Amino acid sequence: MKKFINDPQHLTRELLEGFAIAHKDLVTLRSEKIVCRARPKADDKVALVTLGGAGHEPALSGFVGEGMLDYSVVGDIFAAPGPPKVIEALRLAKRPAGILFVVLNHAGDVLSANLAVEMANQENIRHQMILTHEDIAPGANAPAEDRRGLVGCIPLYKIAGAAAEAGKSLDEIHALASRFNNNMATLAVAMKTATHPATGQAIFDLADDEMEIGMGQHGEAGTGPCKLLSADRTAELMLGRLLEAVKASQGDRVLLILNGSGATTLMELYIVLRACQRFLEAKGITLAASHCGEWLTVQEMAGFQMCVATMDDELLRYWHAPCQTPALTVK
Amino acid sequence: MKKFINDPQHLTRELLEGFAIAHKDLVTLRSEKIVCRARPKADDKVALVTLGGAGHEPALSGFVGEGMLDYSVVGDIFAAPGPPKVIEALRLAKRPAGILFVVLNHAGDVLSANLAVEMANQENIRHQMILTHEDIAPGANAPAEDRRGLVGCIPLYKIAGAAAEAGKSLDEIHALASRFNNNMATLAVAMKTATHPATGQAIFDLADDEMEIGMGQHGEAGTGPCKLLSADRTAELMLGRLLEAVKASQGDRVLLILNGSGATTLMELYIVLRACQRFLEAKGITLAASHCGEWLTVQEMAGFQMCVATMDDELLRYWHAPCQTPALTVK
Amino acid sequence: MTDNISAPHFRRMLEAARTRIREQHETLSRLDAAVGDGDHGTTMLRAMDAAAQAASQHPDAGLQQLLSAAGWAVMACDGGSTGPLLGSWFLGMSEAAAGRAELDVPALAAVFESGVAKLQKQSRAQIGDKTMMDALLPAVAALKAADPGQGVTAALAQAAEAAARGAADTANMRAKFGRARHLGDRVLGHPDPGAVSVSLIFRGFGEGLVA
Amino acid sequence: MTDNISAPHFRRMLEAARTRIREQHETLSRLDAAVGDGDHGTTMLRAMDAAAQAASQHPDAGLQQLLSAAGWAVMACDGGSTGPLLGSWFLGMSEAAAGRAELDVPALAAVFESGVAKLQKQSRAQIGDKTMMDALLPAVAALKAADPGQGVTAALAQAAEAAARGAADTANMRAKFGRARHLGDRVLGHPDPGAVSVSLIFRGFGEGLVA
Ligand SMILES: Nc1ncnc2c1ncn2[C@@H]1O[C@H](COP(=O)(O)OP(=O)(O)O)[C@@H](O)[C@H]1O
Ligand SMILES: Nc1ncnc2c1ncn2[C@@H]1O[C@H](COP(=O)(O)OP(=O)(O)O)[C@@H](O)[C@H]1O
Ligand SMILES: [Mg+2]
Ligand SMILES: [Mg+2]
Ligand SMILES: [Mg+2]
Ligand SMILES: [Mg+2]
Repeated sequence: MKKFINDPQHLTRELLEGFAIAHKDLVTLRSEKIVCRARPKADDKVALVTLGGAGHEPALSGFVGEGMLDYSVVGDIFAAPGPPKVIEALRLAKRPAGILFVVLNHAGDVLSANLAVEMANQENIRHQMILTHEDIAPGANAPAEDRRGLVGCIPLYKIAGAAAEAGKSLDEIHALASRFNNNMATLAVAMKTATHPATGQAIFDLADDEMEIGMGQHGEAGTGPCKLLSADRTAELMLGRLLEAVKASQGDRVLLILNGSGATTLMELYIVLRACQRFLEAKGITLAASHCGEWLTVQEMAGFQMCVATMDDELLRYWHAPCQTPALTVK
Repeated sequence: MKKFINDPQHLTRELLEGFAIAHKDLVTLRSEKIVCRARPKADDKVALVTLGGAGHEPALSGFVGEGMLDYSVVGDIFAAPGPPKVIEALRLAKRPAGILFVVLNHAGDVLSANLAVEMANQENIRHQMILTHEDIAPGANAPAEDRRGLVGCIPLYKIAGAAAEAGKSLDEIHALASRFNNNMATLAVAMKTATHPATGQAIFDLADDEMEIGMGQHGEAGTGPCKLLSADRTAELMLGRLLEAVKASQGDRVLLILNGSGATTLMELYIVLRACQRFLEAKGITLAASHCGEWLTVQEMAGFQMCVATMDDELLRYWHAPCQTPALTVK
Repeated sequence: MTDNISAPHFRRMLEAARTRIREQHETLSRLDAAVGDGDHGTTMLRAMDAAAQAASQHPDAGLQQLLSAAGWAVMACDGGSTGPLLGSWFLGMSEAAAGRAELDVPALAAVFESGVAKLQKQSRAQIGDKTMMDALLPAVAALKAADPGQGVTAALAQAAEAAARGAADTANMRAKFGRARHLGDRVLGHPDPGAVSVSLIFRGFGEGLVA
Repeated sequence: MTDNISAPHFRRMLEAARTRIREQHETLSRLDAAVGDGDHGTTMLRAMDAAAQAASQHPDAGLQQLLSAAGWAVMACDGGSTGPLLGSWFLGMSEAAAGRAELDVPALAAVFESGVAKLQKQSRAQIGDKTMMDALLPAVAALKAADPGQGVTAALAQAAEAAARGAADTANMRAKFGRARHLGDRVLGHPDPGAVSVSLIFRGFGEGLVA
């Protein structure tokens, strides 16, 4: 395996220590795997808590900070944190205003979250949970539980976090976040595998002339391999399916996120964005906001996730609101 | 070649179009390959102009914006822009306050810059040129012309750009930038090659159990391959050489940048940063500021550049000053 | 031949199960690479290390306390799907072991059943869904069906055999849970790694008992 | 046999040189991959496309204007090191062609020399430094030394031969300029791609003339 690491057993601890050094003005570590804001949010505002495995840097903890997350509970590489750490974070976040608890739909995360929520209920920790499951790889109409939570959690943190910062109530924030959750869809494409940094094994195989649409962010299979397509064709194919899933049509405004998986360059994402913009223009849909970059990575996998959401004035206002986190600063 | 591109002939044009779409609030394109600020800087302030090949996204144009660059002239993939475009940018930037013209030491960039400067002199365009050449791969004491300009140009843009924004004179800014230029050193390490997106060829070869320290950002060789080392050992080896080059010793404060080349994950950079912090601590040197991330990439090459600079109060103040560019926002 | 199981036995059983997992963890990760994300061996190793270590850190603990410590240790080990599921199993076992110093065959079966019941609250997976349940449920059923007169060693051996058969059967199933459920027919021919782990654990339990 | 060179000849010479580069651009990039960054073929192709196209876009231009248009087109093509160097060469040639409709052998030699002089202001590379100069300087020297009575076709053929020999010689040199200079002994055995390009251009020039 060609990675700059030490003992694979200590990957998560070491990377979190480095993360805390790099961003000491913004975040601090609690009991090794809970990332908190260095300057906590006022107690009368709703807190945002999330959980997820490591190995996806900067996600998820890179979005802890003013205007986004308050607590991120980190597991191990690609593995959800256990329920004890999750309930610990919910206890830290406990406040009368309540907690929005954002969970990505992956088996381990959901199991941990459910067990933590059981305990939170026993301890009267006020919270509402929201499950992201915007992957349309199994079909836009597949049951929610079959649809994974992909990069869409990050704009959701952004929007819900801005509303929390603005002093909205837990019910209002939950309603807003749910609206965004229902407005969005994501599809991933992979070209080259990544190496699992703990096992050293490739997480999937693809032939030299193949790519796969619909792959998950741990190498879980998509709709099967297909021949390599140009940037323009890939963009049209994926965006076409996504626009259908979110039922966007002429006159609508969308947010578009192109999230690089690791080895796919920003150069490529810009080329794909250009194709998307042309596609949208032809359909009379407005590209109201966009982002190209690596927010939720899968080690050095080549590929990207395309996330589309239909937006209204309120969602756009919160999307553009200021924030300051290790991975995203908006003035 | 596994990349999301269209016709390789149009790579640069298409990526710049996408870049301009993604950051339309911050930058605009002039005559296809000159990136300018969307809201130009006041005319009575010194302008910053730079030039360089494409394929290194977000560098260099990702740093055009308030508090950093005013103009970036883009060439083709890994190829400097020709002198006509460079002189065009210098004409656009022309102002009584003058221009700081930042050039990275690579054969093509220097040739183009020199020809453009000749013309600028004929046209009485007030400017001062600064050449970055902080690569210590050929030895810290090798002649300046043998030392390449690597990621260190970016903190230089940041510091000089902040001073320009603060209304400093061209002489003051040139002196400040030169001080930083002399204070800094960079060393690169590579593990896996990248594909040249136009030719489809690998830009270098390394065996499965080898890495190479000192490699340039286009695959130019370093000090020869060596066996893979752990993150901690790599950090110590590189940082040791860099601290010696910048003559940092107990009580000094340093800026440390870990710039991922493409396929090396943020996870790894954090693990390396942690090792660097320990190494500095043992030497009594303060880590005054740091950055981990992909600023100047080499397509999907695995590896990173480590840049170290000794800092004083003034340099740190400008480093921390606000800026707003596609690739870096400081509040 | 051991007739009844007390806390020291269970400590040795956990130890032996851990050894089995350690030997096979690379195989388990490879199995997971075919149907999931390739980390199941690493995770199981972490989980069983945590369980065995917790047990050995409570040398004077009774059955309930021992199983509870193991359960929480597994819960805390950041074990993806495996952690909460396996942790729940141990915690459910712990609840049924309350007030008991020794377990004969029917009591052991009841303890395992209680563990499975707790696990099922999280899992919702049924027989045939290609999960660890396909090894666990047959194992517990075998334990319940075992002739109490044979003693626990023989009963556990039958459970381990049932688990192994159940795990092997998962190769012919499509997945309804976990990361594998997205793969459709592509998982056919590959056994479920979680089920294989459970069969290794039961084999280890048996070995720990006779050791 | 052509005796004197006028603008239409030069247009055909550029065209033929472009064809040679187009045929060999993959080889040139491979050569550059060994000593530089692997893009020299792509860049040369872009540069010679630009030069030939500029020349063809000025069908009525005289020698000076033709060479000037070609030079600026090459300068503008974002050609890394190659663009400014090759561009300067053409621009220097253009300067010496001022006021001339035709070039005989000595005049052609003078024009090429003027190009080299302009190039050298940018390059500072000497013979033996493993750059395009190692092909260019011998080619121009051969042109100067050629018997004017033989005519330009023969003289250009001698220049092309000298360029090819010079390019081949670079294989035994260490590099003092360009990206290759960082490589020390590792470039031994590999010819300089820029020098090979220059030899291809001279070969093309000769072919364009007789075509
Ligand atoms: N809902 C569930 N019920 C029972 N077992 C499950 C369930 N979800 C997943 N599993 C088991 O977990 C195993 C995968 O575990 P592991 O690879 O450690 O976790 P992850 O899926 O988080 O990577 C599967 O092989 C399956 O046996
Ligand atoms: N200072 C110089 N003088 C003459 N030729 C040079 C000089 N620097 C580089 N070259 C030539 O340029 C060639 C490389 O060109 P190319 O690969 O197109 O540009 P780059 O080096 O920017 O990638 C070298 O092979 C060499 O012949
Ligand atoms: Mg996992
Ligand atoms: Mg080049
Ligand atoms: Mg797994
Ligand atoms: Mg080159």
